[in-house]
Amino acid sequence: MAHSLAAVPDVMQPPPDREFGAGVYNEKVGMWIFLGSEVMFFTALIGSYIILRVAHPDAWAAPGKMLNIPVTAVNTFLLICSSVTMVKAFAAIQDGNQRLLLRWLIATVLIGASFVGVQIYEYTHLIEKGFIPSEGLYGSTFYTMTGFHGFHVTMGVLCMIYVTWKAFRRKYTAQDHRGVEVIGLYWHFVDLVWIILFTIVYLI
Amino acid sequence: MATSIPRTGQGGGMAFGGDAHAHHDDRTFLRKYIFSTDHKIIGIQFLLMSLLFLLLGGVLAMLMRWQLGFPGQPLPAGGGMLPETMAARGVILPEFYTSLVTMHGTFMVFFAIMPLLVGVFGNYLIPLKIGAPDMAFPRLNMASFWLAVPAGFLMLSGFFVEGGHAAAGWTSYAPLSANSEYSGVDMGQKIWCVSLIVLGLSSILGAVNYITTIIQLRAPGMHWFRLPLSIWSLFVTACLVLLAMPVLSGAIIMLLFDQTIGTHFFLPPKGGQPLLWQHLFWFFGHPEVYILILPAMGMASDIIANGSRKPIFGYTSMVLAIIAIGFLGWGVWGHHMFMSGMNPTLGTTFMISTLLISVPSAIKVFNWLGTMWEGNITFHVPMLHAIAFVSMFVIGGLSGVFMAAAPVDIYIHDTYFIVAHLHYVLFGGSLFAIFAAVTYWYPKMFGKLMSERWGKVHFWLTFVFYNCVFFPMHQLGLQGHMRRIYDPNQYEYLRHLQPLNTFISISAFCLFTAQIIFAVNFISSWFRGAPAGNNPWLDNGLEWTLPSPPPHGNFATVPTVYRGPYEYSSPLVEEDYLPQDRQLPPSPGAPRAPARPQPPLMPAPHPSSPTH
Amino acid sequence: MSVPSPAPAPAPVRHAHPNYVGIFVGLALLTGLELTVAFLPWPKRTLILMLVGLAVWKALLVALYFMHLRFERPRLRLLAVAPLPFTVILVVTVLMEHFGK
Amino acid sequence: MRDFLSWLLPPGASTFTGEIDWLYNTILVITGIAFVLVEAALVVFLVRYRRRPGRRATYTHGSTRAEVIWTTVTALVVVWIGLASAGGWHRIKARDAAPAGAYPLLITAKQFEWHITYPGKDGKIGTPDDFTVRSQLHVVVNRPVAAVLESEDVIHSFFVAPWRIKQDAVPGMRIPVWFQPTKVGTFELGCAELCGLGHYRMRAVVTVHTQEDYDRWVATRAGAVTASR
Ligand code: HEA
Ligand code: HEA
Ligand code: CUA
Ligand SMILES: [Cu+2]
Repeated sequence: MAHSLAAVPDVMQPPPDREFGAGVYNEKVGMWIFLGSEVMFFTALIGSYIILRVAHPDAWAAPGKMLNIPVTAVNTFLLICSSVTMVKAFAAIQDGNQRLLLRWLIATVLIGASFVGVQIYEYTHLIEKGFIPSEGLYGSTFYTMTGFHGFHVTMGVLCMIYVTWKAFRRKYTAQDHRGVEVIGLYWHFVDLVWIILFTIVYLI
Repeated sequence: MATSIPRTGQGGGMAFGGDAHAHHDDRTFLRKYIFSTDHKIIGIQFLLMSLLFLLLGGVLAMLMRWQLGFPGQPLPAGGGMLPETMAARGVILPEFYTSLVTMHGTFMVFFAIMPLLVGVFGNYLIPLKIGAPDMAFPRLNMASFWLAVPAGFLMLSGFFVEGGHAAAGWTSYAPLSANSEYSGVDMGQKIWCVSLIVLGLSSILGAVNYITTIIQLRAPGMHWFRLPLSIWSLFVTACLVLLAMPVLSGAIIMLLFDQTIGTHFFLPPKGGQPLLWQHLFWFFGHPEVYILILPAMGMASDIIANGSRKPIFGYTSMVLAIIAIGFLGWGVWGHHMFMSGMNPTLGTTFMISTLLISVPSAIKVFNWLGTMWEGNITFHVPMLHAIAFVSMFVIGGLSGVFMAAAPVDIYIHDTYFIVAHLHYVLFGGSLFAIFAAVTYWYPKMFGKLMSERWGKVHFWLTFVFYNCVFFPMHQLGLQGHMRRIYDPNQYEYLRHLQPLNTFISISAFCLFTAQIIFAVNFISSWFRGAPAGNNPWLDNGLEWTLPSPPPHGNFATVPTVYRGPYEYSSPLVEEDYLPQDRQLPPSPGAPRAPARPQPPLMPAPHPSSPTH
Repeated sequence: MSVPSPAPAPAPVRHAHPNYVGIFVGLALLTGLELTVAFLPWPKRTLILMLVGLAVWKALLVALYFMHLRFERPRLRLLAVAPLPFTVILVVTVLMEHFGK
Repeated sequence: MRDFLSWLLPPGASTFTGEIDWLYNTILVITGIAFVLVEAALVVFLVRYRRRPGRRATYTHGSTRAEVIWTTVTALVVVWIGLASAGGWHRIKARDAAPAGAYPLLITAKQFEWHITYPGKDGKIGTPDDFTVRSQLHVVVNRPVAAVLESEDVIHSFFVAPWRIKQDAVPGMRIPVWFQPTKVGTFELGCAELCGLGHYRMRAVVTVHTQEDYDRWVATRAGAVTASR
């Protein structure tokens, strides 16, 4: 009988007894769709930045004049590292290696957290320098964009801690590691946003 | 018959997941009715919430209408209850009036019509109509509702804070909204922002859920082009919400920062741009107005086909029209900014795109007419409202064409002509469709029939008084009567319009009173309505094959779909409807059995993970 | 009648993963390149073009490999890129305010 | 009471009247026809095809021919409306639309009043003999005026109904607006953009003079110069 099969569906595949949808399991579709809305959110922030900057080019200091490039370069590097550790974790659990998964996840959490730490350090120094949100367009856009990116990283770290906890309790297997893949997508997206931000905010 | 265990994403890594059990349900009252993950309960929860806010929006409108109809006169009742900051000795104050306008618009758009269309029917109809056990992410769904409620009450709280509620219009134009020194409103303005950010999050979670569900959980045989138009429109609407809402959130966050931590996004002194706010707001705002009409169009289509006992006319073009509106809707926002000082050349392009967008709407209108043509029209209450929807939307749409022509908009922009337009599309369009939809699916939701007689009384009173209220507003606008003014008599050239304003107000009070009939009918039918049975309207949709109200988990066995939802008066059967899941004996000309899910699930052409 | 469900997925066998470390090195190098380019004494315009180019390159690497879009079905890729046109519409149109005088 | 239920625009008093009213009337006719056709068809169908015992609806899924027809017709009509509007829009609103030698004015809006700065004798804004008047707009009949709109606080909107002109005044922007009155008399200038609790009373008196009594008015004003800005 069909239902004996349906009873143990391959959860990493589209729902079995349904029309063929996106061809992957629901959580993955959902995350990609959610990322769509995230794209639009950052478009509002980054777009406003571009528009304001084009209108008032002189309101921005030259690269390195105000912002501390070396520190953020390190931070960028950190985020890239966390991305690769994340994807390594995913690869590990694809092979059903739970211990490796746990290790890579912990690494990701730590690196992600340190990114936030560095950003807080950067903020405090900038504020000491008198570079504050109310300083002008420069400050307004800078803190809003990087701040909300940092907020996303923080959220990511929190979810990641939850996933790590589940990994620690051996909830993920080669057959079902949806949580790992889905949080990974989010994490890489946040990394991707930073890649854009780093260029347009710090280097241009 | 294979019973399938509904497997809508059992506990993913994140907050996703949650499992619906089709077998007997043993949930506590709290999990069943309050923190339920059942899309049907959540839909009904949304219904009650948004009807309450609709009522509130109506009350605010009545207060406005009193001031406009009887300027400077103390409120006939309850005026004493209002604090001095709102009404001095019962006479509404200018600052309170601006809050009234703002909050009337805000509540109606964000907390009444939007949740009514998307929250209620998105939730209730999608899984039932596509043959799914529940939403793809039931717990996310619950979260979305329990974010909307606090947002609503937060917005409500604004009335009771120091300095009164937000008073910069529902469009909250900066700098008025950005700097409390200009508006005299501080806390209220911030509450407006925070509340809408929360609501935005709620709607986005909802949209993710709807889109995923429609893509992933369609029952076998429910191809894209067998989906009911209500589902199609809800799908496109969800996409609009998904992409438009975050832009509003982003803009509002910047506005909030301008108000609180002194940023300069929209404040000119240090280079901020008031027009940037308008661009961001309307980039969200125009898709938003289509969010407010598309589901209405879709559900009206379902009901008109049913009422006419005839297949919908031009199903494919209806679908394409929905999609076209969904896309074009992103390229027209500038038509709200013709007078804003925006680059005039930009104005020309926006004018053309705006005019073009009326074509898909035209297609829909004509197809509705085509559906009724040579039909066998039953005038049940939902059908009456659906017909009113068509005729009133046409008026609203056509008045839109006047403003789309930029030179004419020079004159009518920000006059009551706009107010007339927006009420013809939002009340005459959306709200009539909502009345239609509520009365249509009420039996399914509560298992009881609403009173047809009182339904008809409510319909006719609403229809007549509605036109008495909003049609003359066109004339007001043509005489140059501006929007959002507390007392038109300040202007000599508007004084002679006072009688018309008074007439409008009196009609408005009657209109409001007529709504009490609906409220009473709605509530009393819940208790002493006649049992509905499975399929009171003899409809083809999958939801009507279920008992009313449907059990938790909906379908005991996954239904198989053999045809589109509009097979009324089909020659294949002697009764005049043919449910989507009825299998006919293979006779010549009979629609063939559904194709098996294609392409075959396993093995996937591309493995969905980098394994090869 | 019911649509036959697929057989349960075969237990995953050992398989090659894309060279993630390679991608990582690539990203790091590109970042280094950006850092040097940013301070070259060239006209601002060319710098911006180069930097944006590099950023897009890195973004693509992340999307295609780390988010493994490269291995997904076309329909999922479509889902992923769907919002992009709208971002362009918004930014470009509003920029017209300043250019299209 | 008379012009209550009229569908026509009230009498105009500027050179824009012709263009805008013509366009308005044309659209009124077009949409009027569309409206009558649609609603009439609706009513006829509702009556003719109402449910009657023994009747059965015709089973049809539509007609491509009909759809193509009404789609193209509508498309053509709206595109035509667009083309018909584009010219006028440009003539009225284009940044450089004001005719050469138009009389300059500076109109500054602030909560909740209009400050109009006049060029004085030399006919130039920004010279010492400018003078600013509160909530009074004086212009010469049949003489084009090229005003610049400014705002000191929030967005306001310059609206003179009989002139068919409306333009927002945005803080941080200097927006050109031009018009040419064709009728002598007094009118009202209103604010059409919500600008705060005093929005409803942000009005000014508009006086359209003949050239000579405008000069007379300027003379009386030029004596008592109210400090300009
Ligand atoms: C449900 C919401 C909804 C809908 C569907 C629409 C639909 C349309 N709207 Fe409307 N609009 C609003 C809600 C809506 N609007 C709101 C709330 C505002 C005010 C915002 C504020 O400032 O507060 C507004 C304001 C508004 C403006 C700005 C006015 C101003 O502020 O100066 C404009 C200008 O172009 C406009 C145009 C249109 C057009 C062209 C359509 C078209 O989509 C209409 C298309 C439909 C038809 C044309 C009718 C059917 C067609 C036929 C019967 C065929 C024959 C037709 C022809 C030959 C033309 N609308
Ligand atoms: C869908 C949206 C919607 C709806 C339904 C309405 C309904 C009404 N509006 Fe609306 N209005 C707007 C949206 C809406 N409005 C918007 C967006 C604006 C612009 C705001 C701005 O300028 O910023 C506006 C502005 C506006 C103005 C202009 C104010 C000004 O510019 O100064 C006026 C003036 O008369 C007005 C009047 C009315 C009236 C009399 C109603 C009447 O129809 C109200 C009748 C009463 C009801 C519809 C409630 C009935 C209740 C139920 C049916 C619930 C039953 C209850 C239970 C079962 C529990 N509105
Ligand atoms: Cu100034 Cu309204
Ligand atoms: Cu619009």
